[in-house]
Amino acid sequence: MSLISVDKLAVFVGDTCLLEPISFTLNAGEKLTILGQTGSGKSLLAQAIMGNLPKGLRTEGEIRLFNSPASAKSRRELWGRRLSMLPQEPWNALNPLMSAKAQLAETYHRVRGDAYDAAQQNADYTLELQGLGESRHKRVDQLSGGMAQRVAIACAMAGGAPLLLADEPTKGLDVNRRDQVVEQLISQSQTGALVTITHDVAVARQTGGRLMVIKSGELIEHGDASQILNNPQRAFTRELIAADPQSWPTPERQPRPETSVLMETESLAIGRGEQTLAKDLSFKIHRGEVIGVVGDSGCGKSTLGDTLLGLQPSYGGKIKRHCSETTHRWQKLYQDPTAAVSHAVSLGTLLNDTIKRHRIDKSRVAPLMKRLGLAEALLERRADSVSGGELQRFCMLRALLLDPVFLFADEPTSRLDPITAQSVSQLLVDVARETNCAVMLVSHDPHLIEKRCDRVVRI
Amino acid sequence: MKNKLITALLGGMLLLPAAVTAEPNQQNTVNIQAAFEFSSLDPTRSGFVFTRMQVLETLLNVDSQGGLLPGLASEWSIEDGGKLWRLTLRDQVHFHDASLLTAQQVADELNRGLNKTSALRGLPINSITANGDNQVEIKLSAPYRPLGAALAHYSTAILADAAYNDAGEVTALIGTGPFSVEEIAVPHKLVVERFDDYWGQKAQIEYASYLTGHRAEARVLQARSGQADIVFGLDPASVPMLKRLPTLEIVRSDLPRTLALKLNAGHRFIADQEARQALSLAINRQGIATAILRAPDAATDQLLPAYMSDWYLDGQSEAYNLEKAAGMFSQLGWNKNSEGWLERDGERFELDLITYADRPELTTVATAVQDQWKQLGVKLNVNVTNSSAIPSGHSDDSLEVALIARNYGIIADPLGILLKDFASSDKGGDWGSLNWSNTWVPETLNAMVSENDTARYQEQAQKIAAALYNERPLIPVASYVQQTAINKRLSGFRFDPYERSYFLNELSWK
Amino acid sequence: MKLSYLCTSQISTSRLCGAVLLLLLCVYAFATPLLSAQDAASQNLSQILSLPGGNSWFGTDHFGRDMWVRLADALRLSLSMAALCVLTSAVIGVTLGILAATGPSWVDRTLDGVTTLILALPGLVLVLIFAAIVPGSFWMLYVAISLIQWIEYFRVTRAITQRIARSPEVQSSRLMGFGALYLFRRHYWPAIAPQLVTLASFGAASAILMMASLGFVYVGIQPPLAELGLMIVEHFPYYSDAPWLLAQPLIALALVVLSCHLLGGKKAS
Amino acid sequence: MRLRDLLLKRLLQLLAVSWGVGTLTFILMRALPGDMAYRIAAGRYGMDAVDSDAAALVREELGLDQGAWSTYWSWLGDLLQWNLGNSLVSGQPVSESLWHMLGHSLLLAGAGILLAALIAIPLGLASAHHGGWLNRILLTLSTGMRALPVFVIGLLAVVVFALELNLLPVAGFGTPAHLVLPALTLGLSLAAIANRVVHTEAERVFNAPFYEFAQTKGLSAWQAFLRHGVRNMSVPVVAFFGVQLITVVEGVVMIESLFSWPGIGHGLAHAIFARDIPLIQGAALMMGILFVLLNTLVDLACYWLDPRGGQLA
Repeated sequence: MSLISVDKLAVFVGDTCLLEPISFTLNAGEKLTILGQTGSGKSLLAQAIMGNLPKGLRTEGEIRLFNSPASAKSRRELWGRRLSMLPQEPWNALNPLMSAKAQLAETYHRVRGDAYDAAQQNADYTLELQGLGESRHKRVDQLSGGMAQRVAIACAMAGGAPLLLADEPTKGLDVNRRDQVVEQLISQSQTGALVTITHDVAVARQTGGRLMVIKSGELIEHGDASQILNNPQRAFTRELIAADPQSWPTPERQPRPETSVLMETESLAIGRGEQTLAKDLSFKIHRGEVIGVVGDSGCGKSTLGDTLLGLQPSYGGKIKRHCSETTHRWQKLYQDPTAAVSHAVSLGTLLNDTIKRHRIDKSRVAPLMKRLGLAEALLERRADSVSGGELQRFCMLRALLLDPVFLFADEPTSRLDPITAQSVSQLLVDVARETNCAVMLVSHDPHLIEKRCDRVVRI
Repeated sequence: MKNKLITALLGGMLLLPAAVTAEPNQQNTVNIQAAFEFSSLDPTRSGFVFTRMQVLETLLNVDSQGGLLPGLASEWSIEDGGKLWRLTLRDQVHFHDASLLTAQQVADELNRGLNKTSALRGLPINSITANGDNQVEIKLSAPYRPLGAALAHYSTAILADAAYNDAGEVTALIGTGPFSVEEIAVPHKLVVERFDDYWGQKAQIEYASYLTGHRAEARVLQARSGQADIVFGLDPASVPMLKRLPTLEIVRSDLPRTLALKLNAGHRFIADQEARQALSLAINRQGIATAILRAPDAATDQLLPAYMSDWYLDGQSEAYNLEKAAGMFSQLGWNKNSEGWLERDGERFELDLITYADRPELTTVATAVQDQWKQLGVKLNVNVTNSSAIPSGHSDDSLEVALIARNYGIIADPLGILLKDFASSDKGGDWGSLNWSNTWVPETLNAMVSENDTARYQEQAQKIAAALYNERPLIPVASYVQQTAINKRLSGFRFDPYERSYFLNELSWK
Repeated sequence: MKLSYLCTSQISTSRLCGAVLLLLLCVYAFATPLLSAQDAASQNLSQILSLPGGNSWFGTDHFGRDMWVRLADALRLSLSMAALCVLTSAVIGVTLGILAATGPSWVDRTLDGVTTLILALPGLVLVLIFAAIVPGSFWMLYVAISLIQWIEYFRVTRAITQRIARSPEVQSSRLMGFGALYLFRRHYWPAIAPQLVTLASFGAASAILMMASLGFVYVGIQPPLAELGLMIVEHFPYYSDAPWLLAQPLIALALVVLSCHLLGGKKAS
Repeated sequence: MRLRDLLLKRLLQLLAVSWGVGTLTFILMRALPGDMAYRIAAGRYGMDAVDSDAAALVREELGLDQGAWSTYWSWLGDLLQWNLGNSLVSGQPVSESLWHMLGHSLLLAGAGILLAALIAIPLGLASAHHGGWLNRILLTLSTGMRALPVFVIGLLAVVVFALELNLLPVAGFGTPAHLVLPALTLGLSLAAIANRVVHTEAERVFNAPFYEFAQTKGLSAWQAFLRHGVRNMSVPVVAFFGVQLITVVEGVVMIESLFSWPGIGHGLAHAIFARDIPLIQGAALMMGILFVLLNTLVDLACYWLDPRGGQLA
């Protein structure tokens, strides 16, 4: 029996097509993954199936759910009971003022129809099962992203819906958390059907089942997941796969020439506010070295950078700088480049500010821009009208003009799409090596660190 | 005494069921609105409300011409060349607590007033004593003609002994009037109930309430909506509108109160009496009376009203004449500069006028005078402030011009007030002349206190009126017209020009 | 709290409407004395409460004064007061706000204490007391209203500056060796400026309302000065005889406040 | 723990405010022009009856010749024992008059806020839910209403309800009917702003991912509104009412003056004219304390509604 059957489903705003017609059928026990870049119209598909598209959007084509045509009203009655959607960003999708248990128990009570007491017990049991027994009275702001996602999954599944739509279920999660969540989804979908929408090749790989690749609202490739991922037919699919850090080419490891020590730490303790985040950090940084920093989210990776740069006091131990360079040669790249640049004036003005302040030779700008792949015309625009990748490269440009000896790069590619992320991170490492600048690269992705760094510091 | 109190209480309890059924409500209560707050229970401070509401009474009363009438004292005689006043009390006058009025009590009460701000304070009184059960004697060190008027003043109203606590403070209003206090909330609200044991004309209405309404426009609205039955102090601007309403009757009454400009005659610009006369000529009184006060016949250039005939110059009046005024100023060396202002020796003719907002007419009249003097070339800066700025400015000479509304019938004989205004010190008086160089007027006023010859008294009064008219220590603008709105469900309303009583006991429902 | 109280789609048009309306009112208020020889204070007691038309476009008031000229006078007074108060309080508030957010913590604590103190008393009451000190003084009113209004600018500026001061963009500029002036020019000011338009518009509206309220309780304004609140009170007794007379200052007040509110757009609190 | 810190902070603020407001009013009142004795005499004996004699009597009785410092210190000492002194005009204890006024003011403010809530909440919710023309009409009405000063709203209400329709008393106090117009005026002026706040918050919640999720996980629209909508909306709305308290108090001053309502605002305005310093200080102090207390209540309400503590003002 087909749980869902979609025939030439398309989404329009006015006359503009946002999602090209798409068709598929899914039976019980089947899994479908829809893979595409951010902004490629994937999420619209999930909303079109659920019937909660934003106002002003309309659909064409036909959706059949459980063998009957779906109208707006009939679908509403299916919500939670037969058809459920796992939202993006669970920390936004859970009620910020209610405990995890209350939100789950209410679903058991009001959707599945359990008696009040039974619903409470069931909620306790489920949370215990998910390893959340101790966190059941916590609100979403007290839960980690992974925990919130598990609560959200439990809520979405609590009504016993056989058909589950998961929209970017792993967005913003660490690799370990990501794997856990995907496993949970797979196990939940043993009896029903699962539609997963993601930009992450690794998730597609892990989920298995069938795979559809979408580019700008258009279906590119369709077939068995392992088959497509191992043997992509289309260039776009190949690019997507190649952009996954796991698939990046492994750099040739040449023994690095021994360089002088730039900075060292002795049993350094770092923290924020009243909380000490990490202790006993002892390491040396040599000139021109690329060091990866890994650790779970919230473990103090960014704090380490701020402490090393002197933006934040250390909580114990010592930091020794073995050079007398001025402070502006110790620079930082930010996770979100748009937040790190003033939006008030054009990028050219900002660049000129820097040049004037430090009396930099203007002739150095053009070659460096070329090296970073930045067009001259870009400088006439403001930060809010250029892409994230361009802006991050502009930030690199400004930092490199100051001849840095040390560059702390705090997840510099995590907000960029995978293809851009690959090139930007490569560029960063290459340019740093050329200018003998030490780089500390922070990432939540161990593959990225592995492919880019000489050494790893684990917190 | 104690027994009486108990009987009264018992009697009260027996009457209680009846009292419960007759709560004050819209139907049985006359609602009165006026501008004045009462800040205390003490009659020397706020007695005007309590006598007007007829809770308290004075020994003597005043008729509409200012003549003395019997009050709590049924007879009085003046002996010893004016140095002894003998008052005989009315028999069987009950206080609201059922106790009887005695001579000793009255003497005590008057003596208390001597130390407070009652009208007796500062008079040449030697002693006040009780003579037997029903006579009170007041011995003076010198004859004082207006004493009778002082005994009619609200601040000498008689309270029962039980009204005072041990410290001599008033804690309850126990008087002899036709109404007793039902509820009192200082400073806004007073509700009174008919007192059935009243010695005189008993009231017909059951209850009356007095409520302070600060804003003139709010009072007008109260009258308009029928929420208040009697509204005093109507804004003249709203009178035409109220007159059109079928439910209201608007009563116009003349008061011995005059709107006048108090001048600092010591100020170098207006020290000449010609300058003051010229300023007076430049006031278009007819225009002000018609357009602003809405009462064309209120225009006057004499300080005292025509019905106080001793003090009024019959047929004397001078019309608005801007050219003559301008001519007089140029005689004095004042000439118009390029901006149209009068100038002399490089100095602009500029004066500051202070007035207060409590009486709505004052601000508007000041605004009109400001513009009329501007046409003459006199720059007048109007400053609306608190009424206390006037005596205060008087005492430190900072006052230049003030617009006031002076009541010459506070004590029924205007002599008392004129003494205060023109002869209380070398400077003049708080609400009268300031630095006026005339010495004959104060001397004559002081002499008139002991004048027993009526014809001579009249003659002196006329001379003083003439001096005031010619030398203009104050410039009268208009007489004050009291406009009162009365709901037509009431009849028998009468207005007391001396504002001593609302005559509530004469009112009846239609 | 970041709240948008008005529909986002209407902001630009409504702001434009507000600006045009305010401009028209300003032109009327400031051009009338240049074009007309009439004096707003000159009376004609023989021609009071006359209907609009003929000699006087808006009729005459209870002193026979020309309402067209008088209304322009009143508007000019309100608008000048509003402009002065806005300017003063904005300069003080923004300067102190940035100082508090970026300076040493004792400055912040002191200023915070001062604002708490001033805020504990309703602004109108404070203005009332001030206005009573020197009756009729335009400058005293100006000082009093500014004294209350700078706090709003201070708080908004402080909040924005605090947020920006902690942001990566400022951290980055600091790391690059830029000084305080640069931070103000490139980071703080561009973030504060758009809020300032909103604050100034609402501040102007509340200054005008406050002044009218004082006129209403007879404080602060002396004759023959034309003031909207006072005019409303003065004309109220004639509301059934000459309704247009009461309507004029009422409509003028509502229009000028409305134009400020529209110009302010959404209000952030 | 957090709650205790919060209350402690508010307590400190209360002390600072009591001292600061008292001192401020003291300085301001000393700076007022004109001889104090004359002003007080005018308040005591009536505006036309004030003269130099009366002023001298007042000066003697109240010891106004004392220096500013000694008056200030004795006031401060009395304040510590919660003795606000006696009114210079009526001679009654200030605290007594204040309680009397406070009752009336709180009644008016409470009724006004209640009315505002009854008007603003349904309208705000309806306009957020329905949108379109309803929203536009309400937006226009609110914008228009906010352009009118509160006393004008009061005047218009008087003209319509008291004069033309003759339904309600014009001014005064004592019966429930007297409360209607002042409370309506206050309520309308508050509701003009509040309904937009409710609208915005409702719209925010209706469009929030968690609200959508509550429905997609199976709750009906009504269940989702009651369990996930109401509380999330009320946090900023309650916080907003906290911010608006100052407007309420200012509105109360104007409305009390217009309707002769014997509350604290009316009393304060009156005391300023009569130069009744103890009463002014007492009233200002009471307003300051009240303001801090009400803010604390709002804090507590927000704390209860939103245990995250993120919204605390």
